[in-house]
Amino acid sequence: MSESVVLRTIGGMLFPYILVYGLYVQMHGEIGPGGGFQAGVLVAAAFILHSLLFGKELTDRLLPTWLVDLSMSLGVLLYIGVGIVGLVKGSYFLDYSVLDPTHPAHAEALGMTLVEAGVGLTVASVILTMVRKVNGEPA
Amino acid sequence: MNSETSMLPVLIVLIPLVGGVLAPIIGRGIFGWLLALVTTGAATFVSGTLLLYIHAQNTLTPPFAISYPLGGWPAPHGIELKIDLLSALLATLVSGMGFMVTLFSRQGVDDEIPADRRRFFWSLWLLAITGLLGILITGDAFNVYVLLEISSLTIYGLIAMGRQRNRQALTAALNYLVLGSVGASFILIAIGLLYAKTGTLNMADIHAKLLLAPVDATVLTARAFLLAGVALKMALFPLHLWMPAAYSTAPSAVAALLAATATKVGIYMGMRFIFSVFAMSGGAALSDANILIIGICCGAAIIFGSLSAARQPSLSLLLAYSSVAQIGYIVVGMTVGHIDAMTGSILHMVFHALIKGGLFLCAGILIYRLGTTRLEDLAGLGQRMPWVSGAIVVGGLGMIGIPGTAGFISKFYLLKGLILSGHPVLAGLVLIGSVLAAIYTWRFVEVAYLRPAGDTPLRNGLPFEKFLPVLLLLGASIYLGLQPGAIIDVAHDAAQQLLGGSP
Amino acid sequence: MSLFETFNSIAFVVIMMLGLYTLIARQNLVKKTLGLGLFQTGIFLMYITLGVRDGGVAPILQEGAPLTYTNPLPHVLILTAIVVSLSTMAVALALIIGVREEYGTIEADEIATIDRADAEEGA
Amino acid sequence: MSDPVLLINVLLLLLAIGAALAAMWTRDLLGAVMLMGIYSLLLAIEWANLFAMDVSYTEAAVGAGASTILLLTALTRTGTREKAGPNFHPTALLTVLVTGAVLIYGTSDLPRFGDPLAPATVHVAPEYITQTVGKVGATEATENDFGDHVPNAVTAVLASYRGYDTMFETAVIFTAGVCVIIILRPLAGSARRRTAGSKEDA
Repeated sequence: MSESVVLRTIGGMLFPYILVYGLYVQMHGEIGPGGGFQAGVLVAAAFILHSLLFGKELTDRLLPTWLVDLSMSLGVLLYIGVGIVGLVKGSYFLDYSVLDPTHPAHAEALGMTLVEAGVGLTVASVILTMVRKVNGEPA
Repeated sequence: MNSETSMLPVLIVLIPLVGGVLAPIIGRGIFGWLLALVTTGAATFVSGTLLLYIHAQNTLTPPFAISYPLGGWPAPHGIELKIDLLSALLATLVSGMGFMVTLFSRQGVDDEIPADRRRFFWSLWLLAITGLLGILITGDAFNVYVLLEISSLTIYGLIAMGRQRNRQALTAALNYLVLGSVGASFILIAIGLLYAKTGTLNMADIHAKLLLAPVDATVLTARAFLLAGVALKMALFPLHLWMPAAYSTAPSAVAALLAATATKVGIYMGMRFIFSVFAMSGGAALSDANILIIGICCGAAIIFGSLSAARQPSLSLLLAYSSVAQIGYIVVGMTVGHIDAMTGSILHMVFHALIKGGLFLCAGILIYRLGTTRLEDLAGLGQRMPWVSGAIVVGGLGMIGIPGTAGFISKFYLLKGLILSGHPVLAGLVLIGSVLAAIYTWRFVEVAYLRPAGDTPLRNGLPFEKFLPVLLLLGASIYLGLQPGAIIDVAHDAAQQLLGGSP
Repeated sequence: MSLFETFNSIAFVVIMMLGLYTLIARQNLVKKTLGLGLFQTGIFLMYITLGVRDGGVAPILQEGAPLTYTNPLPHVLILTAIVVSLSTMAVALALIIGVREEYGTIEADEIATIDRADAEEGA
Repeated sequence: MSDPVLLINVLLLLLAIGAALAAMWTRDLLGAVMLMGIYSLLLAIEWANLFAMDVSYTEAAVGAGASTILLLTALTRTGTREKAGPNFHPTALLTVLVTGAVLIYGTSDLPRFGDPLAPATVHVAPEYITQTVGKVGATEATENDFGDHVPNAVTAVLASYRGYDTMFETAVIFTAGVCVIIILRPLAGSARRRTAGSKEDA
């Protein structure tokens, strides 16, 4: 935890903005540069900054280890799940166009948004986990 | 292909992948093992079904291969799965071995892995199998790289778990990580150079484009980097240095899985790239200079591996060095590009996986009951553990290639192919290798049967579920040695597909 | 062909070889990891160079004027390769921390000496 | 290729190689990590200069961000000083010279930098740009696969055309996370003492 009031105040103000920017990069991936991977790194960075400023205990209460472990798996499962929808609906694995049979092109974009969300979730939680573990924090 | 079987190709990787991702959530206690058992079993069933289907179709209309466009995007824009006989055969082998070793490992994992990490262990276990299976069935060059990295990263983690028993597991894992990453990077460079020349990543498409263009410096360099990278991954002499330490320090279940599957998949990558991507028109995939260099490496692997095996202090290291030699056999057979030698090579991959997998499981039982595989602690094992030492001897006979064992069949085809293709020196090396295998097998026999029983205490009984996979694997190797018709048929057709140049 | 146009080829070989040299020559495990990372970035440069096209702009499609774009495929491949490279580095660092706990050093030659001593002690 | 881009390209790469050289040369690991961070930032600018915007973002986020944080954190547990030793290593030099020579030979037949007729530019990529691949078995040619919803061609290739790769890319990072957990989960003390401790607990 940082002793400096200035750092904590400015950092505390920055934290939500980094999160929102991460979310923006996540959603913006289809239109401009960005996507799940970059967004995941940004979100993880926001929480690492949070724990540097306000102490590990607070961040751990916000994001307990079991939750981070769970979202690591959930991100990949979301990706696979979107793919399986194609399989179940009688098309090929990862065929997103079946998500909305009336608008295949629209469904493709929807499928990509969903799988990118899965990527973002996994990347954010894995990078947070890596930093925590390498830093020697207990399970 | 009818509608019921149409989703099978992707299920081969999807089942273990989902299992691997679910394991950290639901894999606590016994459930991790059950999950691994169910998913590897299902993957075996799926790949076995496909093997039978493809073999039947291939007999009717050769050459037959299944193509599955992922996401519905046609190749070369999308990624396609491409399953021919060789892919299906090895996928069945890898998932089947995964199932057997999983069956074996419940108590071993309880013994060697701390409780709070077992669910993560099963996750890595299943993801490793996913990566290996994925490499076998993909038709896309870059996809091979991604899957290779999955299987490699998981294997580094799995080897490092041996740290509970021996801290050298960490350095072994790290050495493997460094060499393995360099090998994978070489493969990535080769794929990049090929992409620059052909503009595509689909293996069949690369092959088609390469046939149209003259062979130039870039293509030759790509082949050189690819062969070097693959040789690192399959531990071909002199790039085998990471393997013995990794095999002997990893948890016993992991060592068995690696010995039976990981190097085989490395060899498959080599076969696939050489014959389905680089093969020039007319089938001559490698130049004489290539054959000379690889032949020297294989010869050195056979001689050096066998001689080293005979000097090792422990059974685990003996088995690991013997694997160095066996990889020499397999690679020498595929190098010359003769149908019989290739058949022998494919047969040897299957048989060696069965035999070496069984032998490493025996080593696992020794660790479970004796806590060691050091040969001097195994004195008199023939009386103390008659079943297990009997199994080790049977496996050893298979490695030598005594008539009646599976090893004889594969070595027979190897010799026939090497002589018919005009490489008597290489054939001589295969024979010398068998003599040397007899020497290192004799070392075990001498210790186990001709020395008075040692006093290392036996800790546990012989659990049936541990011995069952050993019986099944070695039994299969005997059965296939006596009734080899069907497997020779499959291997021969697979070799023909491969040499035909169709990916 | 001007030097400007072949410069990238030379640059990526230099970067790769600098990394590979460090990987082999240095004994410190963290330094070896850095060398491996550098080696991999050389490959990234090779791929990105392949995608460049005269007059091409970033492959973010715009309506209206017919523009030429750089090839998006190498970019995608390198995004994947960057992830792989980060993953490899994280696993390597975890292993190195484990080595440090067990051996008290992260210099490869010292670890090899300790391992040899262990083997002799056991024999 | 226009001249300013080429000139900046050469300058950026020279700077980056300089940073990499310094990072590899120094025996201070902390310094080496910071120099590698600078190297990554320079590369990120270079990627933007070569119009690889997504790669540039990722390089900045990963190379200069996540990797640097991870390395700095790891250094607090491994020590920051590299043992002094010879810089000259004959085996390494030989390996590097041979590998480098083969690579240079291999690049001699590569298409020209920016060649509009290079195979990589004309074969598969054009349909990714026009987004007119069309699904397997589609009866009529699609006008645009994504109906103009996805102008970023990189995202289209990443998440859809080659979505299978990206699924495994996500699995790779997941794997790395699990590996780090499984290797590092226990804290201070040696592994053997810990197992002894956990047996007492049980």
